[in-house]
Amino acid sequence: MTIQQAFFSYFAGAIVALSLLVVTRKNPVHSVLWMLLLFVHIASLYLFLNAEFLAAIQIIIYAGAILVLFLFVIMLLNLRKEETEKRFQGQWPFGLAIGVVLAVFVVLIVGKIGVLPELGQYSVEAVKSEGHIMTVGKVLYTEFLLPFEIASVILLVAIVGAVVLAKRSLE
Amino acid sequence: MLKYTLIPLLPLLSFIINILFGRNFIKDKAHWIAVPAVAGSFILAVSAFMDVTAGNVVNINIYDWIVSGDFHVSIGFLIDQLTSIMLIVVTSISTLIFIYSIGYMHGDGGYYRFFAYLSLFVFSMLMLVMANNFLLLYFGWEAVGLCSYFLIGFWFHKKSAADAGKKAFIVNRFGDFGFGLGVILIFLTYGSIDYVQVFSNAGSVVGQTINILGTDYDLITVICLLLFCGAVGKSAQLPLHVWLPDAMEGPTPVSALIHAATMVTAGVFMVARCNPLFNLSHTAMNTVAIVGGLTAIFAATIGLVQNDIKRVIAYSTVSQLGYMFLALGVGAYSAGIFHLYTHAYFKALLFLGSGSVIHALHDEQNMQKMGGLKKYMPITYAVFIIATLSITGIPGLAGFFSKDEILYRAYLGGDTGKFLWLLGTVAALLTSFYSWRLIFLTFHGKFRGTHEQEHHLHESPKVITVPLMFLAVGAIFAGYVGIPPLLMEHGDRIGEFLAPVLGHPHSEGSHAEEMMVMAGSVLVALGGWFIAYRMYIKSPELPKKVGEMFKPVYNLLFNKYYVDELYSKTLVQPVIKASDKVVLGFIDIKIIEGIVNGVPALIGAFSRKFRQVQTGHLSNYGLAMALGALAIIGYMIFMK
Amino acid sequence: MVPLSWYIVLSAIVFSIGVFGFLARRNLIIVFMSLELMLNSVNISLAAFSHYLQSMRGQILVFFIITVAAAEAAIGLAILIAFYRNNPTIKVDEINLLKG
Amino acid sequence: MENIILNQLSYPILTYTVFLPVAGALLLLFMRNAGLIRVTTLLTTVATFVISLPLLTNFDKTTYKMQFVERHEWIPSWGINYFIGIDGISVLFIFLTTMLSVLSVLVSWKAIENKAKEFHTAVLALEAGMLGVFVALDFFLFYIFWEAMLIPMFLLIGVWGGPQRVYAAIKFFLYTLVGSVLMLVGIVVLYFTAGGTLDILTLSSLQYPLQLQFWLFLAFFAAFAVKVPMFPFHTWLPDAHTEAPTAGSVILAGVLLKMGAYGFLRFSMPMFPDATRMFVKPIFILSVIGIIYGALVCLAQKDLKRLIAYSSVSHMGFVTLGIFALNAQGVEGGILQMVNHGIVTGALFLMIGMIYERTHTRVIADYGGFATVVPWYAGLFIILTFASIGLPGTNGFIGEFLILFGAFKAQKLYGVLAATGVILGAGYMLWLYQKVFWQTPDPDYGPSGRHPVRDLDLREVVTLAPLIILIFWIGFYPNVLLSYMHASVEHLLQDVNMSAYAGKETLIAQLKEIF
Repeated sequence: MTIQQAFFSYFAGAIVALSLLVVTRKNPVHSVLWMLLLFVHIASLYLFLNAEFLAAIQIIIYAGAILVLFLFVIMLLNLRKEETEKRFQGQWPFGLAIGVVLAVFVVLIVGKIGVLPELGQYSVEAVKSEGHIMTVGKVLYTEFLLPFEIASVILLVAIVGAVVLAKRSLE
Repeated sequence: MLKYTLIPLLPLLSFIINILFGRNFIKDKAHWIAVPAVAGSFILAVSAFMDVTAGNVVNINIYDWIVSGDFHVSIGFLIDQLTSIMLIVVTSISTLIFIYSIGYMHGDGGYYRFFAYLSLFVFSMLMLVMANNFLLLYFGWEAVGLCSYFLIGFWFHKKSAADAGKKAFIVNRFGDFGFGLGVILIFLTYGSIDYVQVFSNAGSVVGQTINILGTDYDLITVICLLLFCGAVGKSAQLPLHVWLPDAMEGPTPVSALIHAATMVTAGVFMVARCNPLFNLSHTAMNTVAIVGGLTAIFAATIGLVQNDIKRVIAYSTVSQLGYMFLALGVGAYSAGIFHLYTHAYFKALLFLGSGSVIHALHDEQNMQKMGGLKKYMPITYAVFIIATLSITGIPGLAGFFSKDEILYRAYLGGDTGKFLWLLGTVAALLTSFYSWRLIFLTFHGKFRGTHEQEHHLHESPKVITVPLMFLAVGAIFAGYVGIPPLLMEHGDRIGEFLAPVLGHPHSEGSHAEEMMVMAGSVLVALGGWFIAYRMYIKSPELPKKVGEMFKPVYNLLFNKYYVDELYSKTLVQPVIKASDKVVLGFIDIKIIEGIVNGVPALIGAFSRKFRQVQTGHLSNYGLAMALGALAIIGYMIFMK
Repeated sequence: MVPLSWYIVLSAIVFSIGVFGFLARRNLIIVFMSLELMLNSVNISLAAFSHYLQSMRGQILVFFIITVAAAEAAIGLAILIAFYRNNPTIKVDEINLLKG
Repeated sequence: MENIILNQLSYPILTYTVFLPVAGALLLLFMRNAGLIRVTTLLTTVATFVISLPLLTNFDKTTYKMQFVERHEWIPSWGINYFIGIDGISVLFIFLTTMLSVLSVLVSWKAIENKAKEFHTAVLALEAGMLGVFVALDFFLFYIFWEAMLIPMFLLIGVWGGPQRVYAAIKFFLYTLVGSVLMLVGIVVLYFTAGGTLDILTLSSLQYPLQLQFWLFLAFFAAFAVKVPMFPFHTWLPDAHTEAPTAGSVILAGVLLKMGAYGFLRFSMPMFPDATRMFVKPIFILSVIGIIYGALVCLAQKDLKRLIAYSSVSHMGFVTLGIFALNAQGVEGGILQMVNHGIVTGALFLMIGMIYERTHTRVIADYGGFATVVPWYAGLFIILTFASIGLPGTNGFIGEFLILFGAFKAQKLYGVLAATGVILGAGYMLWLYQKVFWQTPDPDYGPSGRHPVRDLDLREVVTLAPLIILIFWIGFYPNVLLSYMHASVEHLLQDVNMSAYAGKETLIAQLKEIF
């Protein structure tokens, strides 16, 4: 086992463990905190994949924005009595079964992967020579300009929608 | 041409003017339009008659009425000997009755309406007799039925009048149903419905058959019987006679004009008109004769015991119409038409006379509440006597000649003929009896009504009695156009006149036979008078005793053989019940609506169950989705 | 080198955990978080593919997924609040407004 | 195309006729004042009527070809054209539609207080839809009009109807829709069979295998039989008629019911002649059942409008009987009877609407003696009664006689059975007349009573007068209408009676093949 594999094994194990913690904790605040840790680990994994910018985004947006939103909502709703009640629904065994089967299925699919497509032009060296942000930016603003703009519109809509929905009344 | 067109058109104009403006403008001056119109028709009819006697038979088409494929029919007139006689009868009696109505209907709220309907009737009747094809005949046929409906129901606020009008129309529809099919069948057989073409080709289809429900029947017989259906309805023969007595709910002039003199004889006219067809079918002829004979005696027996003065006359009419059919059935067409013609006068006279009586008694029609009227109403009494003498067949009066002719022709008609002659003679006896009974009950003895009524008894005004006198003249002298050869050589002028259309009677008998028949009919006429005299003048308590003695028979006759009840129980009620309970209540509401509403209800019920799959729980949906995804992935992995 | 399949197996496992959480938890907020978890697992595999195929597209897709995730979280939580205001519960099995 | 005559006139008359009501309806959208809306609608319908008159006067009666044809490409990639024209069968219905539309606006003058604008818009839209159905010569266009027509009618019943209006409207809509969806399937099949054309004339000139004809006939039958309505698909009719406002009933009876029979004539018979001949017997049976059944149900009715509605079932039974007699008299009688029924039943509904405005009851037993209360009304009603019965001299007679003639010629037994319907017809109509108009009136309705009922006013007489005149005109001179049909009907019958599978034996053999 190379050092890389060892590191990967650590992160992978941590990610799985943290995921389990996230979905099993009774107190949602705990879940959020475990999730924060989880996101940090995932960001590290991105670094493994030479995607530094992605890692940064992962931390900033997920950990910084989304999770904080969750935290806000939890506090806003002030769900004290939730902690005393059952955390799983009646159908949780089914959920478990489906999760396990799904994992097995995906692993089976991985076993079936045969030929990979041709390699692209963005080898590790190419990205390193230009810088990751530069590379991403070039692709995003040329090839994916239209989806990028649409994404911005989606965000706008989401902002408006969120405001409208969360306001007490429209008048 | 215009002249002939004007004959029916004048009454039509009178109708249109009266019905449109009568209510608001003309009101009680309606007769100023109607009487001149119909009198004008009469004059034109006389002139048309002259033309025909001069040998000008008219057959004109005015315009194409219906054209469709090979079917083609015009509105057109045929004025031949038969038509011209009918024209005279219709217009002359109409004119008299119109004048009579001025007095009789005076002060009635629907005065203008009455004259409008009467005018329409005259128009329709004229169209009926003047038609030159079967469809136009059918037009007139239905139109007179319509007028009859209006006029029977003239006093529509009375339920009985309203019912009677409706009954008359619907019963007639049964007959017209056959008539209409007959017309269609004639076209399909001969390719035309013009009289001239049909009659000239009549013989070309002898021996052809028509298949009805798997059985073959003689084509001409079927055609004739279908046509005769119409005649049975319109002329109130068995078994469709039920409407005519009820039709007496209408004003008396209507009874006289429509239900005695003209409309009800349309059937006789039609059969006579179709004689080239009927001559070809022995079966049809026998049917006509037997139906006629049976009706004659059947109606006469009912007439024996009725108490309503108009109903007695009505049954008498049915009976006399039976005579006419009897004549037609034995092939004596001209005798039938001759009787039609004389009957029109004396029967109209009887009705108008009874109208005069009813008028005097303020709408009392029950003879049991009359009596002794001869000293109050001498003119009415006199004309009644004349009419009765005429109808019973006393020699010298109109009825004698025509009735005698019929009985004689029947007598010559072989075995069936003898039987029919017997029926006719018995009916003559009964006729004589009930006619005299009517006279005795009404005019003789003591007045049996209220003092109030007695106080107001008076002879009717001139406008009523003058037409009566004219008709009385007709009732006496109308017969002299048909004096039997036995009494006068070439005396049967009407028979000879009609011969081009109706042909000559087939059989000739000896003078002795003719004498015997004649003597027989005179004898029964006197016999009837004698019995009636014994029962109602000599010993007025006798009728009651006889009635007691033959209670069941009396009840049977008094209730008109329960025919109305029979129809009501077996036909009318079941149809109405069935349509309410079975057709509407069961088939429509239960079955069809059940299916129509049931299918959606079923779908709805299923959906109500099925929608519970939608639990509303997010995780259930998620579960279903995940399972679906698994299934797809599983398929991709294991099946590919 | 870490083989590509390792990443994918990791991604699969995390995704399955997400699915389990989504299907099993009662708390609506945690259900949302399970959703985020699933998205993240997908992101892992996308980034991995991008790396191994030397293509940028996978990463671009991750960007968009993050964008959509943010929007989804914002809207979803707003709905949650709006709903909670009318019907004070966020337990999934107590919410069945769409019941047929 | 050899079987069309391009528009003889200098302007597109059919387009004008069909779309003028649409223009009027659009105009209404800018108005607020109810009186102005009424006047505009009336003017629009009158103008449409006037514009449609040259169709009658310039009509070439000697040819069966489509006349006044307009033809423009519409969606060329699917072979769809804007293709309209009329022949001797449809020209009368154009006339009937434009005339009845005017009258139905007149009769709604006072009756519709609520949502007048929407009501009149619906009436105009309905008129356009109906006219479109009769002129369309492209299936796509036809189907659009066919369905578009349903919507305003649905609204008329559902919004301005009686107490049960929603039920009646939905029933009407679903019933018709189920039928027309099957027809749509038929049209699609035809489209692909004929190789991508929706041109009705082209489709009519092709020959289809018998098996296909059989199924397509059934598919079209579903749509048309519901519309006619033939027994046993008639139960939407009484509800729709009873609940609809007067104008709705008039148009429903006068025009909408004609669409089914028109469909048989325009599509089923020329396109599927062999199937048509196969189905003569079943349709005869259904027609006769319809005639007698409708009449019997009438005898048991307690509601004025329901009675007239069921009498429509009976009368339309005559129409289908005549059409499927497949001879000149039957078909011409059938078409004439459709026009007659439109006139007479339309007028009856008009009159019932008028009296309902006064008494607010439709229960027959509530009436009685009205001949004294409203004599003019009673006088006009009796004309309609006898026209409905089919008395000679009225238009009803001509139609019924020709139909019975045709039916008798084709199949004696059914002719005879159908004729019994004539007796029953007299029964229920006279019964109705007696109950409503004869005997003694309720003093409440008299001039000094609590609810005095006034006689017809000028507007109402004007509304009825054209129909009454037509009744007698057609009754005494039916050739005025019959002459339009001769050429077209003759050509149609040629189509039906001459085809690939002529001969009974072959038909029976083919029939066995199908099952």
